[in-house]
Amino acid sequence: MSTTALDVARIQADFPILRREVRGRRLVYLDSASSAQKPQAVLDAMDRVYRESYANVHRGVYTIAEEATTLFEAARAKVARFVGAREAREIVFTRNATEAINLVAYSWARANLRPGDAIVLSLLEHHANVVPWHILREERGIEIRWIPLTADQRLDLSDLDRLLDGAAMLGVTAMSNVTGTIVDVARLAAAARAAGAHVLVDACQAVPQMPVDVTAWDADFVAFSSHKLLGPAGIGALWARAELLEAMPPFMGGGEMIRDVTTDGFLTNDIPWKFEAGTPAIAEAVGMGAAVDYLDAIGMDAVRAHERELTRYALDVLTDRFGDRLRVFGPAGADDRGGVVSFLFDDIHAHDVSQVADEEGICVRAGHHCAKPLMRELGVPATTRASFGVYNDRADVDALVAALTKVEDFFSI
Amino acid sequence: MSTTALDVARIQADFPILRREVRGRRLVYLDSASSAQKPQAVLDAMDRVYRESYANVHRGVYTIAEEATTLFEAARAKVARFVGAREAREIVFTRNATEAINLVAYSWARANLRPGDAIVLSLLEHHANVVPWHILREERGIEIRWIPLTADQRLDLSDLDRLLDGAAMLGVTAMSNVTGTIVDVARLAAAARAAGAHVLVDACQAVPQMPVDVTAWDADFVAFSSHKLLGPAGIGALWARAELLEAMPPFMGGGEMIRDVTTDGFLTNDIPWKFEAGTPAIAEAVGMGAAVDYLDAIGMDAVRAHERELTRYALDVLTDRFGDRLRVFGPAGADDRGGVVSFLFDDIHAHDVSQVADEEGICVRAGHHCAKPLMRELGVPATTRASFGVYNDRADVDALVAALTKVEDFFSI
Amino acid sequence: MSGLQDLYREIILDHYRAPRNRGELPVPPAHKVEGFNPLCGDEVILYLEVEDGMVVDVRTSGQGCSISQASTSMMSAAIKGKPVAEVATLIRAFKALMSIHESKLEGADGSDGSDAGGTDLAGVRLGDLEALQGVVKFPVRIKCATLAWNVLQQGLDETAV
Amino acid sequence: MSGLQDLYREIILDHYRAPRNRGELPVPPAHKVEGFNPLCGDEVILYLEVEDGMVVDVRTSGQGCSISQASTSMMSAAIKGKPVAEVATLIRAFKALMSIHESKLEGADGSDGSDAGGTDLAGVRLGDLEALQGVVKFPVRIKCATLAWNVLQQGLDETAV
Ligand SMILES: Cc1ncc(COP(=O)(O)O)c(C=O)c1O
Ligand SMILES: Cc1ncc(COP(=O)(O)O)c(C=O)c1O
Repeated sequence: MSTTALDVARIQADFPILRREVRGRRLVYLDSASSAQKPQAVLDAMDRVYRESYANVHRGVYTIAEEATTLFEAARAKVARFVGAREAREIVFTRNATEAINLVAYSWARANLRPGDAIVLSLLEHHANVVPWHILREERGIEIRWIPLTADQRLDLSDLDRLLDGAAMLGVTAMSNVTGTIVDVARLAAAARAAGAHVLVDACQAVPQMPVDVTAWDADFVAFSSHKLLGPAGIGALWARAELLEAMPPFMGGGEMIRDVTTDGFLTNDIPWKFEAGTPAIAEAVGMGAAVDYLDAIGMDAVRAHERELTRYALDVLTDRFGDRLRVFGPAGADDRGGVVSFLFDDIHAHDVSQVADEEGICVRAGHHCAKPLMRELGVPATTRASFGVYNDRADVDALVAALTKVEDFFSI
Repeated sequence: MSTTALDVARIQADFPILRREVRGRRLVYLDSASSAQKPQAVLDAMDRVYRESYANVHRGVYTIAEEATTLFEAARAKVARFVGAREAREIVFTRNATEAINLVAYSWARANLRPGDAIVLSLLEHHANVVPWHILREERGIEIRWIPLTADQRLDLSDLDRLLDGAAMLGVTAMSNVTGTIVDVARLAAAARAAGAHVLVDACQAVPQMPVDVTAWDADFVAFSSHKLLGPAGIGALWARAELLEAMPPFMGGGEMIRDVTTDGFLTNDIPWKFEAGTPAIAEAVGMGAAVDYLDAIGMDAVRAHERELTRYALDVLTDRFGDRLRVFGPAGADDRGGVVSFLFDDIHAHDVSQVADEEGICVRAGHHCAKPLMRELGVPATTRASFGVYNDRADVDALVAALTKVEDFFSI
Repeated sequence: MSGLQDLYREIILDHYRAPRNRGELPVPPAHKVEGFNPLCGDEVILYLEVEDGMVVDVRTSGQGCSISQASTSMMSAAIKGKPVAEVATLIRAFKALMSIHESKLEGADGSDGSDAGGTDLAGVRLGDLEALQGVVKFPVRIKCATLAWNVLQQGLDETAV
Repeated sequence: MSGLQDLYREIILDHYRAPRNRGELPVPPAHKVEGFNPLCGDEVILYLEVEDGMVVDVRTSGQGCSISQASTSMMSAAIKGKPVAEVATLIRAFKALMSIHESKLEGADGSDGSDAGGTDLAGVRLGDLEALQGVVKFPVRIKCATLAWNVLQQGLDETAV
């Protein structure tokens, strides 16, 4: 059934939830951009921690504490390697990408930005890379400048130099979770650096879908989540250059992040622990490590090829079948977009599309996808979104097309 | 073997890790105050989410997203009921108790405290309830006042009125993780209220060990972690009165915590979601819910009785066997302390005690227990700490005594 | 598709396709109030003209799914020309219709804010609105159905001040 | 207890029970430097008297476990009266002894900060210090063994300025 770069049938067998049925139909999961399903290897890795080696980390000298610590730090090293970090200590574990970006806003930005300083964001950004800056703007009086979009929702860089002029930071997504637009991060980072601005990349969608090398990007901060990466929710990461992390003030205070505490003050621990206050998500870190191992074994080039082929197939069949009645957002070619297809279907609201699709066992997202500035730009309150993971194949896209036919029938009665 | 209030043998069978051996010896886990082990029911609840109903929450209209959301919010309701909250929306899920306290520091305190305002803390506090206030002090110039200790490490309240005079907040642990001291929270909260101060309770150790009723305490904020409560790490909770949460500004920005976002600003969502930016720890919340179900089934009165009996037994046999060579910190009677026994053993450093104990399969903590101000007060750099969970019995205490005999032999050669 | 037929009753699709009372009213004398569903972006805008304790006129705008738009339309038809006191009862009755399942979704045990439980609403006639009852089987959609009513409540609270 | 005998060699216990060079030195001329193990609270304080590129005298204080205190004592004995350049080599050699396992614990792949790998340390004689080699089998304790050496490094860096 699949003619993509991956042996999808074999991969599907690794994901227990795909054996589930919804109302007698097989589950067709097309919402990986929201959160991905987990392979058995990830569930086993976490289960093993709890059954064999669970203890708090960095604290005990006894055997299982040492095992837990070793597993936890080995996971950090795996994640570091997976995104091309130079050193494991450049990876700070957070709850999710959102916290990673807030960490930058609370620690680096509050220490470095003054009233009137400008931050450049794009209109593609997810709320995670918008609201922390709104909060900072209200608190500090910084300015937010917006990179506009072209008609097919790429970044319109014609005015980039002016936007970056005097800016303190550029915050940009590497791939839109709504339109799938892939952003040329290295080019933008170079322009920002030339203008003297720091660079924050929201790589939440990019890391699961394509090879990412933070060092080659030459960014300052890169945020991503485990749960979109076939790993558990509850853990994510901020990558940042070691010198930057070392210079930044701490964010949250508590155990683990200190070297010493008295009644008069405290000294911070070394990075990355300086930013990891309290007991971390231990099994989840190990699960995230297992997830990048799983993706490494497939190979991120193959994952990217798979996403591209499936997206091209989806764009083709949707247009063939529905023509103008289905309006897809984002770049027309699959080369410039990740495995995300957002669309309007006739004048049927996304909620209604998704509800009827669910009746067929198909999981698609309906809503603003946490990107309301972008939705306003698109002039729509909501879209329906299908997004693809390594476990999806052409049969899944065909199932979506069949479901959309039913949606059409249902609402034209 | 056990003569405590619980059927410990049956409980032990619920904890897979207790079947593990370390170097041929059964695992004797005496570090629950650092992090507790997890029963099968908790592991199953999380596994079921991943195998049957995993999806992002609050976002999709499809079946598994609805199931995930229902499970997630049902877990919130369970946790709320477990600690006596009036409404589920008074529970904000955080990563851990540390983040819960930092949330209060970043949101409530930064909105309400002015330079010169005073916060009253006790010398029993864990770093989680010290360092956030040091950070705020450096940033805002607030004052920190310390409640001193009696010779047996209870709070010395003789000067309480003066300490609370004009104070904006009282931050106090309900139970020390080092000395086991149980604090009369209701009494302190009443005094603080009378003085016009808000009340933050660090209930990280209390919630797993005794019945807690936040409404009866009449506090403003109560922080605790799942991982000490037989639940997974990666999730914790802040309870706060609904009116307070509603009045507080948001902490982290991102998806989920908004009602609307434009390029010019944002509106916050209702509580508790206003404080839950980004994808939460979904399976972990469900696991925390399963953990409180497990404890509910045992009954927290029985848990407390068990902790008290085991602590009394431990205090008795340790004194009987080692006399003055072993110095236990904290109140002498088991009625005034939770299941935590911290001690010095001869002049043998805690690390060395714990290392030799590990050889016997015994897990005890050695170190400052993230309470360095208290350690300075005790005049020691580190203690050895044994702490008890529902799965411990007298045989475990006896094993510790036997191990300490070996420690003695080893270091007196 | 029996579940779906339950959700999308004919009368709901009718209100969705031909919404009643669409439009605007001059402000003042009308009062304008708007609300969002934070999870999906649906938006309801109400123009309420309240005079002498009567909702003398109402217009609606905004955008959203069939359920939120049908609920808005049905609500507007149900309250137009009604005394404010009667509208308040209607709001409570409608929310009671939705509440068991809403509070289930919220994870609360029915005690979270809704005061409908303790009030005798047996006599209230919901008429067409009862068609929305099928929504309770789809917990995520309850917020679509209640959005307009929350906005209405807010509008009445504001005009009462 | 074979693992334990490996960790707690007789010479280590001897240095622990009878630490060499305990005490203080007047500051100045001596330089005082201290360090903590953030995880367990162990503390090492060094007084270093450096003159003409020689560590002419050293005293130690602080508190900690047998490994950290023995390592401190053995280090003090090993560096006293040695040229700073030789001490620097000794630090690198000692850290190399500890490094494979330390970086394993840290989760890095051996490339994290330690520059010992690339340097030829074959000729360096560690003497008694080699007794600490057993520590590498107990990764958590490596920080106990290296604490004094990190403090020493910091002290030499500061006196060199
Ligand atoms: C009394 C007390 N407060 C706070 C904490 C911090 O808990 P967590 O690490 O789960 O944030 C702990 C646990 O170490 C504790 O014992
Ligand atoms: C582009 C992008 N950025 C940030 C986020 C936020 O991720 P999380 O919810 O894991 O913090 C998401 C996911 O929703 C996303 O797609």
